Amino acid sequence: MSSSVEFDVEKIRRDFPILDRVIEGKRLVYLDNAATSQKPSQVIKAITNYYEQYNANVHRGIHTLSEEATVAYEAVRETVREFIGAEETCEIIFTRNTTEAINLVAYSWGKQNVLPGDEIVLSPMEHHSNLVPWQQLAAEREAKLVYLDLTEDGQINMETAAQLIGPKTRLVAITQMSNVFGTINPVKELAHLAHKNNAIILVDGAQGIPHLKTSVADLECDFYAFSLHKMLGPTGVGILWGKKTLLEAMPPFMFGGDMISSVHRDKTKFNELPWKFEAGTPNVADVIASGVAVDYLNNVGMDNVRAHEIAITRYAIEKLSEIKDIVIYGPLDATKRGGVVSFNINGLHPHDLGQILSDNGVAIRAGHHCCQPLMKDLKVMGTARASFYIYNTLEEVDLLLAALKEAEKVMGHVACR
Amino acid sequence: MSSSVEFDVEKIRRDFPILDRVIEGKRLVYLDNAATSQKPSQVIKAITNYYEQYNANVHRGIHTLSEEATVAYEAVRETVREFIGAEETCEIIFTRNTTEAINLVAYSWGKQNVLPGDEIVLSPMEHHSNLVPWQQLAAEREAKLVYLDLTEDGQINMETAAQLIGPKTRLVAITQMSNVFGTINPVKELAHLAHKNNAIILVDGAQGIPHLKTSVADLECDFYAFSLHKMLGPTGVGILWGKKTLLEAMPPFMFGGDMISSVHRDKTKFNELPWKFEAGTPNVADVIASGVAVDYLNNVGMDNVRAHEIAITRYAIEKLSEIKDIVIYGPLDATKRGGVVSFNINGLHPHDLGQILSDNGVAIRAGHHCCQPLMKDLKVMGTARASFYIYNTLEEVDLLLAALKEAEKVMGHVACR
Amino acid sequence: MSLADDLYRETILDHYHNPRNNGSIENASATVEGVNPLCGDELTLYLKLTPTGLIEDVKLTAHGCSINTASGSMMSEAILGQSVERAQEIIEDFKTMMLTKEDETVFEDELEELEALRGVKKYPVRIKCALLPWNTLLEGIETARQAQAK
Amino acid sequence: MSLADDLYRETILDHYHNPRNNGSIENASATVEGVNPLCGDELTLYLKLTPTGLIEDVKLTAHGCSINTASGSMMSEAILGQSVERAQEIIEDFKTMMLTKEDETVFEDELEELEALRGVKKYPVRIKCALLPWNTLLEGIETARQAQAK
Ligand SMILES: Cc1ncc(COP(=O)(O)O)c(C=O)c1O
Ligand SMILES: Cc1ncc(COP(=O)(O)O)c(C=O)c1O
Repeated sequence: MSSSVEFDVEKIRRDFPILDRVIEGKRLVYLDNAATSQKPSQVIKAITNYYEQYNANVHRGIHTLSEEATVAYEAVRETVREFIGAEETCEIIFTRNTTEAINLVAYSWGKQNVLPGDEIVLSPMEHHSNLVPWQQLAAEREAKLVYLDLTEDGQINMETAAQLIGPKTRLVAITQMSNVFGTINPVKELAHLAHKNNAIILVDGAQGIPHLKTSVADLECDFYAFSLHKMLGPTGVGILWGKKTLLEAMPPFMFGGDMISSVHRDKTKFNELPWKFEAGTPNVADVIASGVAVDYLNNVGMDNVRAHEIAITRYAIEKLSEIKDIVIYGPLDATKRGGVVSFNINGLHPHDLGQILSDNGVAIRAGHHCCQPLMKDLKVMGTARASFYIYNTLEEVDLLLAALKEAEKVMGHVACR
Repeated sequence: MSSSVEFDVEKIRRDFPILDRVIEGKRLVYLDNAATSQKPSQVIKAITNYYEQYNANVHRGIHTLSEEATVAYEAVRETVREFIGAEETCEIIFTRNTTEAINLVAYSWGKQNVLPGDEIVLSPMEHHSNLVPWQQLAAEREAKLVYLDLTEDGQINMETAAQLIGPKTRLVAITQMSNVFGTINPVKELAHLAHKNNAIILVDGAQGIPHLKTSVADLECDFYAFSLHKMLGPTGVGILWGKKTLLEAMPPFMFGGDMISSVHRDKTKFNELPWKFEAGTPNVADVIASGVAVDYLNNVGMDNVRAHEIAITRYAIEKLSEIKDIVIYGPLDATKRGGVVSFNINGLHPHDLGQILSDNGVAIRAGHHCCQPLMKDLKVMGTARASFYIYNTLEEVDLLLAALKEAEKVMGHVACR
Repeated sequence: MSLADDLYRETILDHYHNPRNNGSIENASATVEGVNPLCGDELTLYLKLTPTGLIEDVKLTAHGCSINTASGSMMSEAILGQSVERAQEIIEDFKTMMLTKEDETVFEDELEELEALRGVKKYPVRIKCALLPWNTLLEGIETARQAQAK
Repeated sequence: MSLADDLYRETILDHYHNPRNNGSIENASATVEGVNPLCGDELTLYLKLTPTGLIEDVKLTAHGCSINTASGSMMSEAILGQSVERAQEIIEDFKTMMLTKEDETVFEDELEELEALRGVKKYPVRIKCALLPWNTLLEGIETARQAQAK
């Protein structure tokens, strides 16, 4: 699966039409990849090609277009299975996004398995999508949320984790990589702690899979959720992977066409995996294009992706550190984290920073990054966040730095009131 | 909203690149529109343009791309609101498809409002998507499903309906137009019956809205669900419309990013309508393209769409009736139904028909059309179904007929064993 | 040769129009129902085994398409009188033929007819139609054996 | 003039760096919190009314961006000493300016400064930043009145 092709960022950039976009007279510098990535023309063309050549509803059609669409749609399951190192194709379930994948587990597995007094263990760096569903489930089930501790530089304190994950734990829900700190979490060790206590572990791979070579078998997790739009794919497609035995024991989540085996007026027999969890007409075009996105990453090679991101993150942290009054969050060692760099410059509100950077063509994110509890822990309203992907260059980091200087000038950089 | 432009089917056809597709040496005749419609190049280009020019995550981004994407995404709500004659933009909720829209109501409204002993009234012609969610809800809540009666030609028996909808009724769930019979149901009268009994009415508009000028205010319904992929839009977008007062009183369905107002470790305040019901990164590209699909229909004019479909349906029924041993389901008067014609030719299994038609370039659907209980009522395993849309021509009906003749020849048409 | 000819070649049509072993068995060792979830086609299979494990009788009631009906009809001929072990081998071979891309299955003389169904592979959706009787038979054998074991 | 200049024109920066009526009120008629769900920015508004319905005092504690802070600061100056009715008119005018595409709002001399915020309209996402203090004030007036009515 990994590729021997050399990594050539300029060649990659040519595949991304949006990188030619000019904003306020300046070429776009897109550093908001943790929110969503851009798409190569291969992926865009897959969508066009689908609608121009073989658009049809899948599964039940007997005509040529429907057969072609069904084959192409179902083939993506196998592509994804291989990419994430899962055992069986039927363990790959298409959802809208990571959020829906996690909600599916919370509704279906959660309602069957979480009882009063049980504990659900989270980290304080979870995205709202891997926090609010558990909070609601806990409230409904009279279960308890337990938060792990973090170290100063935004890593999970594994010593206290060994105490916090205990016999009452039913589920550990953890992000593979933080979308604020960039921290890469020790998922496998957490899986061991969970399994030792007869609990299961769900991994939020939304930030992990786009950037790290990932195998669910190696992680030893039980559920894995992610979104294609963060890894070169279109909006509207997420994946839930789960161990077959778990998925088979779970009741369906949504009900309707395609997820049934036979329907009577008063009762229904449900379909087998994976269709049991896919109700109604799926997002056919985007699922097919998602397969092309995975192919693209396979061609680049995930080892190359990671190496490039380490290089660019290291350079960015080094350069940012030179700014007066800057606070950079998360581990500073680029090999311990992904290409997401959150920071605050004292006296400059992230919103203002984000705006002025945008006026200079530089797109970063500013705010709470859907991690409000973490922001409260950090005692900030939000942070500025630059995040990198395969098409970003060191030169773009320089442009970020130049734009930050400009922002300081515009705002008349003064110490925080 | 309606247009004075004349209806020119040849001009319309030029907008649909897939209609040039050649199958087994013959030009595609696409008559599976009730499953999903084809897409005009305007819609396809809207997707390409989004990914090439301004792809970004919506709502929380402060940079130019994110602002552009957010404005374009939110503007579609207003386009849809106007198209369906709803009062408020915040009543328009984006889902994946009709199925998810109905499940949202079943989970969120249903769990709060359906109690043991309550009755949910359905028609026997409901699609699995507007049947299985209620069946499951009824089972969970110890409520009862009540089926309306149908007349011989597949219309709702309104006399018995007035008895079946009564004081125990909590909800009437009804399709605006049958995807098997083509029957257009008397939604407004059913709404009156429901409201008289303090029940509410949910309308499955999946087949209605693509073909009939529709106003939810005129229908006097409480919820309305539909899919964009059946009305020139991309796969992956559905709409739930609901009355604001109902939606406001309902708990959220899925939890995560975007649907929150503020999150604390142990509790969450939810966002206002419509975002309360949209968790995680939405299907931005396809929602934007959906707006273009609605614009396209507005340009054609829904009155023109309807007139064209009546003409083509009338012609099709007339021609099909000439076939020996054919059974055509549903009302035969083309003004009482939409452009969906289900039939069986005695001795020819619909699967075989569908296959041989496909080999002749003609795409129809064969099977139970996600209406298994109805098939049982009709005492058939399935039907063949031809369904029309704005780009279909009378000549294509002739090609359908020719292909049916061919099928009879291949199969050695014999009376049913 | 058009695809239609290919798929509906004479053998299939013959079995479709005159399905062998059509009907039911009163005192069957096993009666199982099969359903194709994609199209709703149903099928009931009756199986009678001898105490020594020979397939003494098999009958099918199907309301299926030509592929489904013909496949069931040919199957019934192929397994009637065989031992359960041999029937399982035939099922295995048939499934291999239908599910392997470039299969090299060769059926011996008296099973040759089954090869007529290879053409169905060009139509992925209909492979399920062809497999339905066979999967139902597998279940039937299982059920009959469990009944015998009691 | 660059967009940055436009948005952060001097008036806004002046109010951002030296927000007027910053702080809290001990015996406020109403204390309300406002939050911008999109970015998490928070703001506390303290309001003191006279029995006759004049705005005797107003104070804000904000941890917001420049737009948010400046908007609150200007607002506090605009409404201090006014009757509740007059304050509501001003809120109405301000919201019209911010939410109408081609608005024709004209503020009289002593409120002229508010027009500095019109530039924010070019940045749709940030309109919420500018409106937060005003919406919070509306809530504050409501709360204070209900308290007085008791
Ligand atoms: C009447 C009716 N309701 C619901 C649906 C389900 O729509 P979707 O599959 O887009 O959720 C369909 C289409 O398949 C339909 O025809
Ligand atoms: C760590 C993490 N989890 C979950 C999500 C939610 O992903 P989505 O919005 O695609 O559901 C995100 C992205 O926003 C994320 O960064």
